[in-house]
Amino acid sequence: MESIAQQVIFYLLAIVIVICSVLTVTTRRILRAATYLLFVLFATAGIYFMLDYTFLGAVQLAVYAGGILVLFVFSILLTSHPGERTPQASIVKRILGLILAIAGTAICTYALITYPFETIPLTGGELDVKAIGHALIGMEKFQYLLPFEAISVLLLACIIGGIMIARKR
Amino acid sequence: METPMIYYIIISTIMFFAGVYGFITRKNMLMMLISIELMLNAVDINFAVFNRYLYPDAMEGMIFTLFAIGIAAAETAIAIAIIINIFRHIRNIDAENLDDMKY
Amino acid sequence: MNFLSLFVLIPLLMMVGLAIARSMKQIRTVAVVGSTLQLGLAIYTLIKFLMERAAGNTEEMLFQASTMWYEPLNIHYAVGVDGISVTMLLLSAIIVFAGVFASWKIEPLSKEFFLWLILLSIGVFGFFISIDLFTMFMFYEVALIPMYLLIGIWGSGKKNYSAMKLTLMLMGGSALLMLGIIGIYYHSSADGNYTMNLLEIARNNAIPENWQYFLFPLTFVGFGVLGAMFPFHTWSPDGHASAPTAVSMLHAGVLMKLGGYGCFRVAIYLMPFAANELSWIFLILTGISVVYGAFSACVQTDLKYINAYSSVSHCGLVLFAILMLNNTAMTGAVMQMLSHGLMTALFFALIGMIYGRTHTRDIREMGGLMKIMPFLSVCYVIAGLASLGLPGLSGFVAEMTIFVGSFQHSDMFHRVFTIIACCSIVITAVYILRVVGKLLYGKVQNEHHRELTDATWWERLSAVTLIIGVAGLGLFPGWISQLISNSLNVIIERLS
Amino acid sequence: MEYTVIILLLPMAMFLLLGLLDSKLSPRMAGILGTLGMIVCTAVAYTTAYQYFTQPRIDGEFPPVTAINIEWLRFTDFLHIDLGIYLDPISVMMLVVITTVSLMVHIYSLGYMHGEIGFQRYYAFLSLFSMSMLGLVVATNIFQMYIFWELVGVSSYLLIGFYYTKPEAVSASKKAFIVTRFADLGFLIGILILSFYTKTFDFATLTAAPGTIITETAGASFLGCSVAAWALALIFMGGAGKSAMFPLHIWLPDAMEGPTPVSALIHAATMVVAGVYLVARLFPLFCVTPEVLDFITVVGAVTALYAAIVACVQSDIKRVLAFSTISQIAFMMVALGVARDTDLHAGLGYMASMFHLFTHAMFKALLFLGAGAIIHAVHSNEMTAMGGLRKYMPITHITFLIACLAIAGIPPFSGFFSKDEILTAVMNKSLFWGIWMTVVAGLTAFYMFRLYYRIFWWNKPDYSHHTPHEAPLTMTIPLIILAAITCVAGFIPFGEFVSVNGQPYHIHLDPTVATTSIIIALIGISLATWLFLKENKKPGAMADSMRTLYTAAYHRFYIDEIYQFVTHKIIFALICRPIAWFDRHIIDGTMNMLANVTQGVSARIKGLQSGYIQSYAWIFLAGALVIAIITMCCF
Repeated sequence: MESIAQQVIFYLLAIVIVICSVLTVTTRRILRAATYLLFVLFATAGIYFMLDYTFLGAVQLAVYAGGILVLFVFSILLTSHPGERTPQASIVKRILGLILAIAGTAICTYALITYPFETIPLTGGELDVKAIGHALIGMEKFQYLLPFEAISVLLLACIIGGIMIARKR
Repeated sequence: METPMIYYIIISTIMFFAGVYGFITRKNMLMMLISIELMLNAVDINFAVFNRYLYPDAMEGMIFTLFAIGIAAAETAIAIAIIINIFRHIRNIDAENLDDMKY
Repeated sequence: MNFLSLFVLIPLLMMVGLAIARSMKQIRTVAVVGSTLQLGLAIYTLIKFLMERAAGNTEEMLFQASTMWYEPLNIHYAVGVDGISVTMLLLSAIIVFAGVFASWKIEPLSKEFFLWLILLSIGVFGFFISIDLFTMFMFYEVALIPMYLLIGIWGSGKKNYSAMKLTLMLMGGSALLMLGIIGIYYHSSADGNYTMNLLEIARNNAIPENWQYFLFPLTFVGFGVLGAMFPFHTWSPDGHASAPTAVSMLHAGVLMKLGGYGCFRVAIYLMPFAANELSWIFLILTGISVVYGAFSACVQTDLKYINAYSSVSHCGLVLFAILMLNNTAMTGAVMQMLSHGLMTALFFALIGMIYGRTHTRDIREMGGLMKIMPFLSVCYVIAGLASLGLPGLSGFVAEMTIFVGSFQHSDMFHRVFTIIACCSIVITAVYILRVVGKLLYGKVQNEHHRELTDATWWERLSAVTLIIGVAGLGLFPGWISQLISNSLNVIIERLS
Repeated sequence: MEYTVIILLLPMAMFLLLGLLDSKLSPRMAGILGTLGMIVCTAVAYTTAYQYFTQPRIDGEFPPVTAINIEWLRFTDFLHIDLGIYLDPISVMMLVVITTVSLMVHIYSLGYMHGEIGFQRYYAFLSLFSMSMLGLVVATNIFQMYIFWELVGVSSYLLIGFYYTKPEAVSASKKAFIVTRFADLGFLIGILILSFYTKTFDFATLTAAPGTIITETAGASFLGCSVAAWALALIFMGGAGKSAMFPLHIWLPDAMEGPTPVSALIHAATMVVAGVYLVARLFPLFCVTPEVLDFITVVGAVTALYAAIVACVQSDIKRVLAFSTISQIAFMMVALGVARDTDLHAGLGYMASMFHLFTHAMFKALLFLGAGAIIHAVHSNEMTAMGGLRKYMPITHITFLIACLAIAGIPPFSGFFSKDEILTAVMNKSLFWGIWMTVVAGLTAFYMFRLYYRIFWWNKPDYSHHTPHEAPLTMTIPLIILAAITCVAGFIPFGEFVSVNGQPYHIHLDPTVATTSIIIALIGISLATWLFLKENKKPGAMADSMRTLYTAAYHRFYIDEIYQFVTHKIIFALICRPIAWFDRHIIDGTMNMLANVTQGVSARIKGLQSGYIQSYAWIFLAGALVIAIITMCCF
């Protein structure tokens, strides 16, 4: 019963992701594209939840949906007029892109399907946030203090950089 | 039964190549950025899925995804700052117009 | 420390001195003192060398020293000299000395000019003292690169084009050379202890014959480009025509000799088998060079072009003689290097001085200069006579040694080519006398030229230094020929 | 006899001294210094000659002496250039000739060149020339000879071009040098071939065993002649160039652009006989290849006739003398060509040639110096500006007449004896050439007296603006001395000193030949007297009757034009220019094309680096996919 529900939810998410990703890149109104992206991000968060990575899902929602997308929307509003349609690339370019995308999808899918992944049955359920916390600030093997700090420095740099770039002269 | 892993991966593949398509065909830099986000997202899903299905006891994939999200946020912030700055200068954010330093 | 390293150290110190020099006077002082020291050092080396030899030291290279500077490829800073390098060092020192005086009034950026010129001389001196292939190659490059700037900035005429052409063609040559050197390195020893040291490679004698077939042309052509071998000589007319006086002097006088020196020090010395087998191909090319350059020079109207083509002819003779692979001809080749170096430097110096006054190098626009600037004209006549092989001046000695040596070759083919090369002495006379007749004799073509002055003291010094060299070599060739010939014995032994 | 080295070193020192100091010395000082140097040289040369010829004969010969020999440059174990002094009868004879004429010219020039710009330079060059010429004749080996051979060429070049502001002088000097250089090329190649087979440069060794070259080159032949013959023919080519043999004679008439004393010294008495001297020096070698000697005979005979004909119609007095010189040297060549070294009788030509060389040097120098005095007086070279000068210039007139009689072959002047020996030698060998040469001798008498009458008799032109006057003492004294020598030189028992094998040879006159030659000379002289004694229309009429021949001869049978055509139209236009063009356009073009192609290709592929990240991404991904497909297909 539960698994059927899961299946249904999965397919729903899958449909949302597929359709919205395609719409994101095909729509000519940039604000809509941002909106579709939002849906994709939400659905992705859903996928994380389904994989029992609830913390990850939460981060996804908070950072992406909450942070990045807002940035996008602001910048879109700053740089374009409402209702404006972005210019289309040339037809050749689009066809080439399409061919590449479809071929890529096909090849990757083929490769993935034919590859014998040895999946291990899911166990354990939800991942403990405490474990994640330990992993992030531990210094043992399989613990990530250094990358964590590096990222934090990076973020700091980005903040400074962002201010420097964006401030008015 | 659970959903087979391959389903997730196919979804992420489609998402990735949708991003590729967008990145190649759109002129607007913001749209390119959005496409990049799509691709990143697809990759993130893959990390998580592989972690979950192939090495359920470890959590490298997830941690990596976590970092990726963080970096994506930083990258986007900077990128948007640059884009807006460009917009201020040339009132336009089409990638093709940025050729002052070409050759 | 080995005193040979001073040849590199003195110019380095000069560069430091130049860098801190403030006024023109200081720059000149540094340049003159440095080049004089250098000349003194070269003479000292020569004397010391002769004394060592007289004392019975029969080592192939004297005053050797070696320091590792790149272990993975076994590259050493290895120095040593034999009779040939000693004479070459002396030649370079004389020409640098004369060149400094010839560029007494260089404008603009005189400091930078001297800096580059001295860097060039580092390359030249370093090349002649090195016995490590890679170090040699490095110095070779050090000598080439400054040419680009020296011509490009201080040149005249189509200087950008010429500088580019010269640098690119010579770089093309060095690319072949690099390949050759790497090839030699990886066959330098049979047991895997690869070495860059010339003497060791020669001692190991491990380059397989099929590889020699491949590496000999690479190295020979690589050096041949610098030695203006037909058909890779076209950088020479343009390059020389655009270069400033001192650079032309140094380039034609010394740098082109690097080609000839390298040809036998690397190509022939290390790969005697291929040298014997393949020499005929290059003999044809160089034989063509000799006659072809001379014929081309006959119809040129630009003084520097005439001299550049005559250099093609004379340097062709150097390579030609080297390829005869016998002691006399090769001695002649080295003497021709010396002789051509001195007299062509003299030519370029004089042309530069004349050009500096008349602002034209077209012989049709000048005439009767003998009346106006007798000193320069007389020097020019002397240079011309040296070039066409007047006995008592250096050209005769060198050419005759080459011809006699080449004609002693047992092969008919070589002798026939010698006769063809001999014809160049007539053609040389034609173009030299044509220039002398038009430029110096006859009526004054341009009335404005009447107000021009004769040489200044520094120009006189520069010219006289070179003339002394030319006449000295021409009048007393015996000892220097002996010195060279003894050093060549080693190479000749390997060839047979 | 080591002191003979002074003969070389002194002029050398003078050259350096005068050349380096140049205008720092006063002209007078320079002239006196140079002359003094030459006087000492002459004295030493005479002493040498005296000492050499008074030494006891060994086996009837005067033994050659190598007074000094220093190795200068070593080529191989057996080939080396030595510088030294080799004394044998002919070189000692040459020393005397050269120093005498040179001294005369030195003295004469004091007057002739007085006040010229570059007087010091002139003396420096004269010293250089004397040094080189003396070095040439005393050479111990063929390479030393070549060295000094080149040096005399250069001094000749410098002296012809002494008036360097005159375009004619410049081009004449250039021509002289290049033509002789071309001949020297033959000489050089000849030396190379010779030394390759005989392994020596040394005259003594070469001539001691002249057969070596034949044995060494056995079987080697080229175009049907043996290599030995080729080598010697090439060496003769060098001699022919210096001695102005047809067809390499073209430089000599033009060389008259130089100062007249120079013409007397270099282009009449000394340098131009170097070729004869060379053949004489290597005579034993030439004897082993008689075909070369026959060739020399033919060349000499043709040249003699050619030059004599041309000399008959020239109007420039120096040109007449120049062609007369060519003709006379050709006499010497013919004499050498008909000589053989089998016995004294067969070798008469050798002696005759040397004898004629000796006498000719004296009277031809006299003629030139006389001509110089005349030119000095009337300021022109052209006959039209002269006439009736006998009253104005008595000394010149008498000496000139003596020289003319000598060259025409009238006894008892020296030319008669030497020329007579030559004719006898030629007659002995071949009647045809004998008659040929006798005719030339007649022509000689004719043109010389044409010259004489035109200068000293004929009709006086208008001298009103400038009356000719006798030359100063410095010029007339040499004339008198040379005239005196010319008068008595014929009685020197020359055969006692110089003969083909060193044995003394008693000169005796062949009555038939002597009579014939005197008669034919007298015919020539009378013809000239009839035509040119007084101004008349006969010469013009004769010229008109043979218009074609006259014009052709006046233009020297267009040999110069042919040369001009060959050098300019063929060598310059068809070889040099195409080569220069080829170099600039094909060779250099190829290099430039390589550069342009590189540039073009990079300009094209520059488009790939569009800077559009989208294209990059597309290419990158497409490439990745292709690689993926390939990988999948393969594995």
